[in-house]
Amino acid sequence: MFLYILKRVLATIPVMIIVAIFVFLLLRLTPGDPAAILAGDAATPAQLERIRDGLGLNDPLITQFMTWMNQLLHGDLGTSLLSNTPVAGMVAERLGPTINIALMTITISVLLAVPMGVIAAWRHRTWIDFLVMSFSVLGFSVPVFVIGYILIQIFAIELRWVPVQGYKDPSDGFGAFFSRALLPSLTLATIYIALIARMTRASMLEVLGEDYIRTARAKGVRENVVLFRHALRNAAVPILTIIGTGFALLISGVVVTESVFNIPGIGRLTVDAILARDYPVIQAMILLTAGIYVFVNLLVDISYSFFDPRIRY
Amino acid sequence: QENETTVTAVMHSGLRVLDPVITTAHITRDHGYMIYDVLTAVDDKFAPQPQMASWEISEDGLSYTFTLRDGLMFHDGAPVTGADVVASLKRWGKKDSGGQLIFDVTESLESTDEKTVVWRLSKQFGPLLDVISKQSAVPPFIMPARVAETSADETITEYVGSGPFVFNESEYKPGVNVTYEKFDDYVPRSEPASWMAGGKVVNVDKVIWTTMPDALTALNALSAGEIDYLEQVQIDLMPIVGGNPDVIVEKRDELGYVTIGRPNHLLPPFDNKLIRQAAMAALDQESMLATMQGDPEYYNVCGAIFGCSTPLGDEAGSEVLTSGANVDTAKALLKEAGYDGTPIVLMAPTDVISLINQPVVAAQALREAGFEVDMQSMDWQSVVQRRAQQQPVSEGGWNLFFTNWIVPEVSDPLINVMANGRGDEAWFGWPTDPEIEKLRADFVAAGDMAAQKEVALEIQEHVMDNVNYIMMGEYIIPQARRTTIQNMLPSPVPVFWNMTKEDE
Amino acid sequence: MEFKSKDFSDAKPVLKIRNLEVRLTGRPNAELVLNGINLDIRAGETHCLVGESGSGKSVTSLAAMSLLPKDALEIQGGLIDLNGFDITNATAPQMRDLRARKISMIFQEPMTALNPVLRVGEQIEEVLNTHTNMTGSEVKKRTIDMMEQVHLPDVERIYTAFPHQLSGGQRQRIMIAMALILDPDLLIADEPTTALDVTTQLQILKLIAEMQERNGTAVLFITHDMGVVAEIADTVSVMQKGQIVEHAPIRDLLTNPQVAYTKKLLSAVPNLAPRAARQVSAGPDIVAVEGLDMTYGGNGFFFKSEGVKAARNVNFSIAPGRTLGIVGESGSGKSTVARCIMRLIDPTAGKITIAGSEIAQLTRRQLQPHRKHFQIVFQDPYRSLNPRWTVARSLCEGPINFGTSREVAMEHAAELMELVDLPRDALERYPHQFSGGQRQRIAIARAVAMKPDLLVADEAVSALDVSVQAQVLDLLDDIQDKFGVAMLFITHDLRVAAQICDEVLVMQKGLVVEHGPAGEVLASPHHDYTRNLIEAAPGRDWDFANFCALDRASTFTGTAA
Amino acid sequence: MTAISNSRHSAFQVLSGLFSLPADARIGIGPMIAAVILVVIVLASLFAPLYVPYDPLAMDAMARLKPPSDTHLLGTDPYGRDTFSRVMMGGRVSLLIGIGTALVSISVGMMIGLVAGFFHAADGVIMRIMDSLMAIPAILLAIALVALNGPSLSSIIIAITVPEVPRVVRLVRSVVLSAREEPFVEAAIALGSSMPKILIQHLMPNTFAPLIVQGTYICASAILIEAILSFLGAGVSTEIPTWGNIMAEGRTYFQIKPGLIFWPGLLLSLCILAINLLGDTARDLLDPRMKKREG
Ligand SMILES: Nc1ncnc2c1ncn2[C@@H]1O[C@H](COP(=O)(O)OP(=O)(O)OP(=O)(O)O)[C@@H](O)[C@H]1O
Ligand SMILES: Nc1ncnc2c1ncn2[C@@H]1O[C@H](COP(=O)(O)OP(=O)(O)OP(=O)(O)O)[C@@H](O)[C@H]1O
Ligand SMILES: [Mg+2]
Ligand SMILES: [Mg+2]
Repeated sequence: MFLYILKRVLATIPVMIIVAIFVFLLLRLTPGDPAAILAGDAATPAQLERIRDGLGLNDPLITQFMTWMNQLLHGDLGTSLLSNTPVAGMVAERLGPTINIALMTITISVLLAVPMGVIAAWRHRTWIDFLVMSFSVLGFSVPVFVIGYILIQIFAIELRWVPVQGYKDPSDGFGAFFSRALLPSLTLATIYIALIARMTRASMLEVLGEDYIRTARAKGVRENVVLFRHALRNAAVPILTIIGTGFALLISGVVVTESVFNIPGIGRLTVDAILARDYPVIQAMILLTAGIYVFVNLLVDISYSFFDPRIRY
Repeated sequence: QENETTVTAVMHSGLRVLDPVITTAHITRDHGYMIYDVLTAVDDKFAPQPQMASWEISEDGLSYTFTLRDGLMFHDGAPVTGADVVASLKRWGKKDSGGQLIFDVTESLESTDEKTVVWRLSKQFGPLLDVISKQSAVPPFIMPARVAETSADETITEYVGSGPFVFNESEYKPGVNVTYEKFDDYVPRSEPASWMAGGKVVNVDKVIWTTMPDALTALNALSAGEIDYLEQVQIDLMPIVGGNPDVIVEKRDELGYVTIGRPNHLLPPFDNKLIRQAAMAALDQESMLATMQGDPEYYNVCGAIFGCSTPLGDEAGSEVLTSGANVDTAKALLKEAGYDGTPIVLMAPTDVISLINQPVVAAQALREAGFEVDMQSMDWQSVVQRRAQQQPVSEGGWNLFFTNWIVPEVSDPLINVMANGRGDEAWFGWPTDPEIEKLRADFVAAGDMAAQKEVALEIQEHVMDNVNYIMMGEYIIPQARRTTIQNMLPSPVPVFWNMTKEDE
Repeated sequence: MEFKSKDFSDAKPVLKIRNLEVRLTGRPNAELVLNGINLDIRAGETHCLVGESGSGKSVTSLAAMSLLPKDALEIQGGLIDLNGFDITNATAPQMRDLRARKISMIFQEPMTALNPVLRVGEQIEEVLNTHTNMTGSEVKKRTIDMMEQVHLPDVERIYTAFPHQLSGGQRQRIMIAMALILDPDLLIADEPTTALDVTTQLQILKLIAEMQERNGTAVLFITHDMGVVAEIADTVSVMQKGQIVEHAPIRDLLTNPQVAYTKKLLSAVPNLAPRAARQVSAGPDIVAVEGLDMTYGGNGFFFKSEGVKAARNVNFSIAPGRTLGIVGESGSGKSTVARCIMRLIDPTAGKITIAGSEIAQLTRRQLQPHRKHFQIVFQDPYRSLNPRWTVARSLCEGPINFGTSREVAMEHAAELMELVDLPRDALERYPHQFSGGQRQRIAIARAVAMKPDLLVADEAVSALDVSVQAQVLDLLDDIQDKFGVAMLFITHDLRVAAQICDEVLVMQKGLVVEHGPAGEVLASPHHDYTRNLIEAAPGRDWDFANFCALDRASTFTGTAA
Repeated sequence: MTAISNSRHSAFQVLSGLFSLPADARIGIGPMIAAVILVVIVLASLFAPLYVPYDPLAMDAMARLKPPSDTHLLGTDPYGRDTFSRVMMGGRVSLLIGIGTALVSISVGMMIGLVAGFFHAADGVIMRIMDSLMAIPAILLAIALVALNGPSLSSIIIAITVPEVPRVVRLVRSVVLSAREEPFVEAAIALGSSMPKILIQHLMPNTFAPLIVQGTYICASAILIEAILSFLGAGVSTEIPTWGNIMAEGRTYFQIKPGLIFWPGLLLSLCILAINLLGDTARDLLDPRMKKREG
């Protein structure tokens, strides 16, 4: 087990290195000039050139890359070209909201989607199944921002149950956090619910056809025990997998949701940084999100063995 | 701290750069006015007034003596001295185009004692006070000398000013949140506030600027009372708060913005004056402004390159712009010029709301006049980088782009960067225009307002003929506030002194 | 052979099925799946249900448990009565209450019938928790007790084990413990030993008999293995196409079957008496294997692992026209040897000479021209043909690879169809349009199309039911006669081996423990392992095809008679 | 067709048919409806230039944001362009993006996946690269790629394709990995078939079924991602109307003129709904397990 985890952790290193190289090259090929945004509208070419020099943007690519890598190895994410503040600090500040919203989203999604999928599979080809699958397809077919607007319109503007926008940390009181995080989480959750419910249903359908389910029924076990004790645990691995890989989707959704709900998270930070060509921030952010993705999927992998004892490492 | 009043304001953009000298970004300038003070400042008549210092000019007009007023103090408790002023002005002079002109003729700039600064010129510079009092884009903010000694090409890392608000560094989230606290030891002038001049009396304890990337969300938040103030409201969205008695939508000042198109004078076809004239004829201010703003209440068809309500503004020669699209004139000019159908590469930003419409409208209008238009969408950063490229179109060059300025940024030929005609040294578009350079020199030399006005009129006529750039009209972006916010100062720069906040 | 001969006329009837009809859900006009089944089982009786695959045995048992898949099958009419309780009209909660308490069931596949993610102890306890009010410690005590009763070793450890950590036989014991822990009146066992090797099968059969003895349980035992029937049945029902065609006490059925179908079924059961070995032909050996070793795994990159030594120092050769059988329990390395010879895997060491060429060390590319000399037929007729290819395309693939033109290959394919006794128009059809037996014949035709010198058959008939199995064995025999190919025949069924092999090689844990002419090995085994194998074969003294006991002279009981 | 003619279907059965096949493996009425909707939308988009009343780019600054009327069926947008014309014309581009992305990512992904699945040597490197691509959030990668190439149609398609490819590769690879253990593949080896032949003739067809399903998902999500890219200011230029940029452009007017979002949104949702349904149906039809149950 320990060796397996070690091996998996080691295996993420080449992945992260490839991500790093990829991101670095991609950025340097992208048109746009951080010096220009720094200097503003009225700058002359000579001024731009001086600023570029100062930022090290005129060094050869390989030098820039090595400098960056060297910094990284020393745990230094660099400083933002724009605000001149350390990237690590910016990221740390912005990570909290995103993670909290993501956790809430995942919680909501799993709590809703898994039972939905289980019931749909159990009542395969009935109206419940139809309802669940309709919702799940719908969740896929409406752009995130539209869902966000609709939720704001209904819950914040018409019903006035929750604020329109903003973010409060759970440390400021759970109520304050919850009321503001609810809509963004629900917005994000629609896709996630769709994804998980669908996978749960498919996976459960498969498991429900297995012999051991018949065995359980032959023992006279109650139906809910059959579903949740016998079937669901066996269906867990693909569901976990989709939760893990769906995380990428979540990150994409976060970018939009953070805009709509004005949440100071890393999604918006990254988009802003891309649009402003703030290289150190973009690099750090993409490395970080990639790292989170890899980490989440590592967790998922490891958790397989918790659900399925046949999987031993 | 009971009854602490906090104003939450949504500004037009996120604050990311904290050095007001290195960038011309408006949000950074606004930040500058919060925490720094200036030597002299313009009032709502465009007249320079004493702020930190009063001045005396020598008879020959070659020596300016500034005397700092009493009670000036930086946020760290140190008094403001002449040395701080000198260092700050010098750093600013390296960056600001107007400042550069002054330093070109500067013999010395020295602090003679704690409170006195003497500026000696080798040659008269009439508009010196106007330049150092200007409110945009880069005013000479006064910083402690140790900060101002930072190279002008590097950003500062310490944010200590002597202005009415203190920057709260620990609560600063770049691009998201900035918090300012009232500077209790600030001593305002006794005169009433007027634009950037007069007494900056702070009546609130705390001001928080936040950014909202989504315009709709911002309005809804204002409507729900989650924020107090919204710097910019899209005209089309006004109906959303229209019925809300707690919200007021209003013009902050009457000057507003101009939107302009800039052709590239280096590349065909716009290296040909006739074709530039054709483009100007093809474009129609009214339809562009109407598309941008929707409501005529908030735009102003105006052909004056220095703005219609400024002292130097004059609309001479601009009928071709203000009279709608002159398709026939444009076609005739194109024919005369022998336009060969070279496509116009028009850069169209996709991510800056105030710049999205212009290229789309322009492309359509130019096509109708017989231009071939290759509208290329890109994010603003790509525009920013690409507009600096002088190469041919095939190697990454361009022909036309649009941008906006606030009126005070174009209000005279020294401030207005598009009036620069020094070829490669000029602003993007690089016109080589000795005539306009001569006129600008005349302007500097002009002794009084009347003489300046005369020169300005000549420049206006020249620009309309030579089409250095295309003035597309004036517009105003209204602001919105909760009714609890009172006594906001009318000013092109949003300021938070004078303002009061009542309990809901 | 001793048959059971207890008289059940006074015993209390436990299960009564009357005129049971089951149809496909929602399709009233389709042919009935069960068409008027009548069945009686009395306390203490073992009733065997036999019949070809698809005849409705499992459906009958599921109907009795009320576990028919609702969306596929439904009861159309008839009555199922358990101890006077009408199951056909029971509600779901009533039925749940009955299961495990009054009626319980063991399924065929011990691999899949247990929930892989729950500890086996929990799975047994679940029965008690569902149906009784025992406290936790009582439950555990009862469970351990039951596990001991089914002779599980090391009960404390197994109690906390997961199914995949147990052997097939152990898992089946868990199933039995689960089924019998509440002393049901009726135990239904649907092919409970088919997936087990003979030795384990024997233990399980004994166990069921023992438990039945102890509690007087009625048993409905479903199987298609007539040997097992002969060992355990009191009474037998023969099913065909959803009907019971014959019903009789065991002795009567085996000695004097009434219905043609029963006779046919019995005649298809091969004898344990080995056939006479064929003439050794003059030619050189087609295949010679020397010192073959195969170790799986064992070359981890970071961490060296032990590896599984699946074949160790295997030596044999086969002459043209002769058949060598490899027998041995599951996991003994039979398939490994076959796959090495086919070079589907690369042997760790050893020499393999086929038709004069040494192929053990050739690269893929070098091997290609030699491929036509040796072909293989796999166990699973459902997966060994590409489901997307027509039969013709599959048959032509090999010859075309070796330069035959498409036309010639097609012509040849048509001839082959005749050889394997399929209609010519079958060429244009797809595999799923054939039955298992037919598919296996197509697979054989495909191998034969290459005119190989060596034909490897890895459990080629194990998946087929006895009557079909007999046909395929005949076909292989024919082909060998016609083409004189050498055959390597792998099976775990000694009856089959006895019928088809000239020589037999017995493997245990990768080692060859015995090797010799079939008659000798099967009649007078030298090795204990071989002897155990033979003794475990159920119904080994009965000559089913001739409805009588095997002639003692030709029997080969290891323990001298 | 049989399903439609069968009048004994209750409404309930019709609905439940929307998701899976009835026991006798007929295509239910749901997928039929989906197919009809999709065909109608595709045809309507394809032939839009023939019937839309206005040039989708023709602006009228004086007729901005007009409500639906006789002259403008669905009203006008902030530039005074006809919404109906734009929405119908937008369908062409959106569908092109969806289908283009699906085709490109599937063909590229299939090639890489086949190679990775069959050749051990290449597998490690390819999969590490694919893992990396998967780890970079798709939207961010797309924004960066669009910034790199400018938001032309082809670069949008590439930007959406790049993150999809690894998913296809994984799928194809796993199919190949499991299929190569199938006895019929071993039989082909025994019959002397060459590796490329086995790869193309035996293994590739096995990937078709899951790929068709995957393709429908990619198609649907590409249309959505395009919308999100437009929302973030990295979408196709407004000169080329797409459902995505029409919605993104109309988003600020959500509370004032919801039609700007509603109509393209409706068509988009219907399309995605239909595509997904057809994908699910395809999966049910093509899944051998399902077949076994039917059998
Ligand atoms: N779930 C089902 N759906 C449709 N038909 C079924 C189903 N289960 C069984 N059948 C049909 O019922 C018939 C009897 O099947 P059953 O499983 O009882 O056969 P069996 O005698 O147990 O065969 P085997 O020896 O192969 O287990 C077969 O024709 C089969 O096709
Ligand atoms: N690919 C493999 N990797 C590792 N071990 C294997 C592999 N294939 C088989 N083995 C192991 O090798 C041993 C011999 O397996 P093999 O399949 O040859 O047995 P068999 O005699 O054919 O059994 P059966 O009768 O069940 O088919 C077993 O212990 C098995 O677990
Ligand atoms: Mg059966
Ligand atoms: Mg085997």
